[in-house]
Amino acid sequence: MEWVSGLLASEPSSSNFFTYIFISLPLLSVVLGFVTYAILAERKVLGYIQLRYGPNRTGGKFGLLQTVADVLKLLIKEDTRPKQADRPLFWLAPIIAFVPSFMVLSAIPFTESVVFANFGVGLLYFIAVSGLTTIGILTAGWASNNKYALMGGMRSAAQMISYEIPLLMSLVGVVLFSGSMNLIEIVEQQQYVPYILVQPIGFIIFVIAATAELNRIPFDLPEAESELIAGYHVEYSGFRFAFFMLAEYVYLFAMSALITVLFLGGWQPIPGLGFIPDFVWFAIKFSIVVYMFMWIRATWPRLRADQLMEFGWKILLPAAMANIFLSAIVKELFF
Amino acid sequence: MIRTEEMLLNVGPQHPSTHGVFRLVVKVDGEIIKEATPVIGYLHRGTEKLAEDLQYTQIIPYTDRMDYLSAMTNNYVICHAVETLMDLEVPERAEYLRIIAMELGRIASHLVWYGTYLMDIGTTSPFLYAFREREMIINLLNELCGARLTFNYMRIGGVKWDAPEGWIDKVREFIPYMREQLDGYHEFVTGNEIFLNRVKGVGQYTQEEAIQYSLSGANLRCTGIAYDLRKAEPYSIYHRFEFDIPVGETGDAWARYQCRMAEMAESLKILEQAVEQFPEDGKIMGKVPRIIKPPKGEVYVRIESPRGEIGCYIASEGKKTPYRLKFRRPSFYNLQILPKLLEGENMANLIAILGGVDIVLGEVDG
Amino acid sequence: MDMNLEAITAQERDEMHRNVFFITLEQLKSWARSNSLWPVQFGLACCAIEMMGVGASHYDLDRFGSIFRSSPRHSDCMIVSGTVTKKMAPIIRRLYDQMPEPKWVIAMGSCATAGGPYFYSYSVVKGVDQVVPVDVYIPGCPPNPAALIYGINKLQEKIRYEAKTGKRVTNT
Amino acid sequence: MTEEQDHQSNQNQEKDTVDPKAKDNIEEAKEQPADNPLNEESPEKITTPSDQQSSTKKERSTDTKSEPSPTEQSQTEKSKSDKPKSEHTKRPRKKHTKKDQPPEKKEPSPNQPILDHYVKIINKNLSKDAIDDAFVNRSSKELPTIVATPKYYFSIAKLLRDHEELQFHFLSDIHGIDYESHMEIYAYLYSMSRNQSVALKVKLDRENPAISSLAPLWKGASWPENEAYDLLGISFENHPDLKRILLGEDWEGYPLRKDYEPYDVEV
Repeated sequence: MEWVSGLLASEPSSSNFFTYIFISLPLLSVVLGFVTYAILAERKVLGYIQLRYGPNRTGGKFGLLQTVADVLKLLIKEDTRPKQADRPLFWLAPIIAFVPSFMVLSAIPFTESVVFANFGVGLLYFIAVSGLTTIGILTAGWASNNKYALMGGMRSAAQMISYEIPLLMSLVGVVLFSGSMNLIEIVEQQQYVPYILVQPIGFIIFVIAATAELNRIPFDLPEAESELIAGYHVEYSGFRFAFFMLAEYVYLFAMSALITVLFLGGWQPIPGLGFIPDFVWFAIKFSIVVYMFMWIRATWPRLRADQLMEFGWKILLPAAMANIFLSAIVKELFF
Repeated sequence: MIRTEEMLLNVGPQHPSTHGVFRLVVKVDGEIIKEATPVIGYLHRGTEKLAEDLQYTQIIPYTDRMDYLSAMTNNYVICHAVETLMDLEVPERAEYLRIIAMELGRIASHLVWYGTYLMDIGTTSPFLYAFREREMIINLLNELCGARLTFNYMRIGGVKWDAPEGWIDKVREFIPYMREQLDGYHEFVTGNEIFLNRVKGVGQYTQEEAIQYSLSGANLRCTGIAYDLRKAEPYSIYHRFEFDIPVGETGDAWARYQCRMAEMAESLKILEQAVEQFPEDGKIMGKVPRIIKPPKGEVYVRIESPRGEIGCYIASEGKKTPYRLKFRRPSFYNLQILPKLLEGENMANLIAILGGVDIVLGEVDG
Repeated sequence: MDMNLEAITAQERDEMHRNVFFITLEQLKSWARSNSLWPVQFGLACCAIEMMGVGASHYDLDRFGSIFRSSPRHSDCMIVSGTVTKKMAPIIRRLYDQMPEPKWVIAMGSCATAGGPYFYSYSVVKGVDQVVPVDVYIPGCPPNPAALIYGINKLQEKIRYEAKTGKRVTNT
Repeated sequence: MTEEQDHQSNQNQEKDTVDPKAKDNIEEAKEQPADNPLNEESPEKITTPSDQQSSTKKERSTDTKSEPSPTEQSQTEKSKSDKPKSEHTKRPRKKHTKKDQPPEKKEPSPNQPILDHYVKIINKNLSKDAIDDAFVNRSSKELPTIVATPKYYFSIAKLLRDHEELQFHFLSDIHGIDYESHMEIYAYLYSMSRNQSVALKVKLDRENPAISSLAPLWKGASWPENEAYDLLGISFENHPDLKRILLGEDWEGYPLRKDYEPYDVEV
C-alpha cells in the first residue's frame, strides 16, 4: 500500500484523479454486487424461513436478476415530489443518507492488502461518519411534509443517538485489548484468539446496537411498516427511494464487515487452515454475520419506541460501562 | 421551554394495520395519542337493504361476505334465525356437518388474526405459518362446499352438500396436526420477551367496562367473564360437547391473545368429539317447504362467532322476503371501545390495541 | 441491398419508424417493470383475504418479484380487492394519483369489476373502472389466489407486449 | 301452497290469539312455581352439557311436530331448532317427554311468569302506563318482549339495567325498524347473572322519529344508535355523539326507510 500513500501525498492532477477512480471501481462494484445480492439473499432467506421460495422467475431458477430488475425499474420510475415538500431538502436528503454509507467503506480492511485507507483512527472514523446518515434520514422525514415521515425521522434520530453511545462504549473493550484504533492492527491482534471470546459481552452489546443502527427488526422503528407505513421514505419514489434502500444495505455490508473485523478476527484463518486464502475467510465470517441479521429479522417482533429508549439507556449503556471496567480489570490482571 | 404542537394524523383507510378500510383520525402530541376518532363506513354495502328484496335463501351468500373470515358462522346465524322462526328441525347429520364446518372456520379465522396481529407487532413469519395451516382448513372446506372463502354452504333446514367420502377422516387427521402446530406457535411467539413487552398491560379494561361497551367474544372473555353463547345459550348441538371457555384475567392485549390461542385448542376439542360422534348416515336436509315463507313475526337469535356474539333479527310479514333483516355485528360493537383505549397511548400501541380487537371491516360496516 | 419501399404496409412503416434501438430499450424497460411489479398493500373486502393468501407461503407472490409495499409512492400497481363504496371511491382515486408513473390497476373480484353481488346496493360503485382506469379484470367472488397470480402474469404479459409492439392493449 | 304452508299460516292466526290469552292466564301460570325459571334456571344448570333438560326446555319439547293433529297445532309454535336433543335417536326422547309432561292445550309460554314478573316490577317502580304492551315472542325462543311507551322508554331501560331482580347489564343489540305506519326501536338485553333475555321495544312516530338515547346507560349503544340515525333517520336525544356513521354527513335520505329512492338507480 506504499504507492497509495505516495499517491495521496502527490500533487493533485488529472492523472491521479483517474487513478483514484480506477482503484475505487472494483470496490464499488463489489459493494454494489453485494447490495444487489444481499437484497435477493434476504428475500431468499426470509422465504426459506417462511416456507416459501422467494424470487425464482427473473434470471433463472434462483431469481438472480430480481434485484437488477427492481433497481432498474426504480431508476426509470417517475420521480414524484409532494407539492408541499421542502424542495431543496427533499432532493438533498437521499444523498446525505447515501454518501456516508460509501465513505465508511474506505476504512474497512477486507484482507491484509485490500484496504483503501489505513487510518490510525479507523474505528472512530467509521462510527463518526456512519452517524451522518441519521441527518439524511431526519432531513427526509422533515422535508417530505408528511406526518408519518416526520415521525419516522424523529424516531430515527432518537434511536441513533441512544444507540450510538453503547455502540461506541462496547468497542472500548476491544480498543483496550488491542491498544489501537487502527482496524488492521486490531485484526492482527486476533491472530490466535478472536475478540468474540475475549469480549463476549462487548460483542453482544455491539450486535444489538448495530442492529439498532441499521434500523432492522427488532429496531426498525423509523420504518415500522405496520405503524408508519414506510417511515421516513414514505413520500420518496423511484430512484430516490432506491437510494435509501441502497444506503440501508450498504450499511448492512459495512456493519457486518466491521463486526467481522472487530470480533471475528477479520481475515485470520482458524489455526491449521491457513492454506485457504484470507479473503475467503473474510467472506465466510462476513456471510455468517449477514445471515444472522437476516435470521433475526425473520423471527423477532418489533420493539416499541419507549421500550427501545428504556432498553438503550437502562440496560445497554450500564452493561457497556460494566464491560469496560471488567475489561480493564481482566487486562490488568491477565495480560 | 419546548413548544409542542398537536397534529391530526389520519390512520387509514389505506394503512397496512387497519385490516381493511378502517380510518382513525388521531390527534397526536409527538407520539402520544390525545384523542382518537374512528371513522367507519368505507365498506358499507347496504346488505340489510338488499336483503329486503331477496328471498331467504338468496340472502345466505350475502352473509358470507359480511364477516368473510368466518363465513360459516354467518351462514349459520341466518339459517338459525329462519329455522327458529319457522320452527324447522334440522337433521342430526346436518347439525354435525355445520358444527364441524363452523369450528374449522373458527380456527381459520383465529389463524388469520394470529398472523396479522403478529405482523402488526412487527414479525412477519408467524403470518406465513398461520396461513399454511389456514390453507389446509380452506382446502377441507373447499372439498366440502366448493368455495374457499365465501362458502354459501348452509341452507335453511340443513346443509347443501354432504361430506364427501373420506372427508371426515381428513378432518380427523387434521386435528392432531393442528395441535402440534399450535404448540409450535406458542414456542415461537408466546415466550418472546419483546412480544410480551408489547402486549402486556396494553389496552387494558375492566369487566364493567367490557359489559358497558357491549363487548363480546374474546374481547369480553379476556376480562374474566366466562360468557360464551355456546355454553350460555346452547344452540345447535353444542350441549353435547365437552369444552371449556378460556378466560383471561387481566383484560389486556396479552389476555386476548391467550384467550384466542386457547379457543383454537378448544375448537379442536369440539372437532374431535364431533368427528367421533358423527352419524354414519342420515339426511342433510330437513323437511323444508319448497318456498320458504316464515310466518309473520319477529325473531332475534344470537350465536358465538369467532369475533363475538353475532345476532340476527328478522321481522317477517309472512312473505318470501324478510321485512327487515338486521345483523348484530360483533366487530361493530367491539370497536366502540377503541377511542377509550387509545387515549394516552403511543402510536405503536395503537397498532397493538387495534389488532387485538380483531375486527373485520366487512362486518363493521355491514 | 435492395428494398422495396413501396410494398410495405402502413403498419410496417409504423413499425419502422420506431427505431430498432429504442424498441430494445423499451423491451428492457418492460422487462424490468414487469418483473418487479410491486402492488400497494391495500385491501378492501373479502378479496383482500385472498390477496393475503397470495402473499402467503402456499402461493407466494414473491416468486414473481412482486412484494407488497405499504406506501403508494413505492408501488407500481394497485390491486383493487373488494367492493368499492361511494365513500371509498375518492380515496382510491387519490391513492391512484399518488402512485408514480407508470402504474397499473388490477380489478380483483366481481365487486371491483362491476359491483358484483352488490350491484343493486345504494352505496356501492358499480365497478372500479368508473374511478380509475383498469388494466386487468379478474372474475370470481372472490377469485382463487391462483386466479390473482394469473391476472398478475397477464399484466406482466401486457406490459411486455405493449413495449414490444408499441400497441396499446385495450378492450375497445 | 303445500300443506305445510297452510299449516304455518294457521299458526299465524293462532299466534295472535294465543298471546292475549296467555296474558289472561297469569294467575294460572303463577300457580305452577316449578315452571318459574326465575327460581329454577340457574346459569350453571344451563351450562352443564349433561343437563340438557332444564325445566323450560322440557316444556318446549312437548311439541307435536312429528305428529301434527289439528288439535295440537297451537303448540307447534314453539321454537325447535335450539331445543336440545338427546344423544339417542328421536324416538326415545319423545317418549321420555311425553311421559314427563303430557301435552296441554294452549299452554302458556314457560316464560310468561317471568315476563309478568318484569311487568310487575316496572309497574311498581314506574308508572302503570309505562308499558304499552308485553308479550312473549314465541317464535323467537320464547323471548319476553316489553313494548314501552316513548315517555318511559329510557326509565324502563334504566330500571331493567339497575334493578337487582332484573340486572340486564348486557346490551346485545339495538336497532330500528321502519314499519310503514310507524318506526320501532328494538333492543335486546341480556342478564349474565340470571341467563335471561328480554326485548325492549318502543314505537315511534314515523314523521318525526325521536327518542331518548340509551347511550348514557350503555356506552355500547352509541354506535348502533348512530347507525339507526344514519340509515333510518331516527334521532336520539341525549346521544353523546350523534352522526351519520356509515354513509357520511353529506348523504341524502335514509336508505333503510321503505320509501327510500336512490338518486342513481340506473348506473
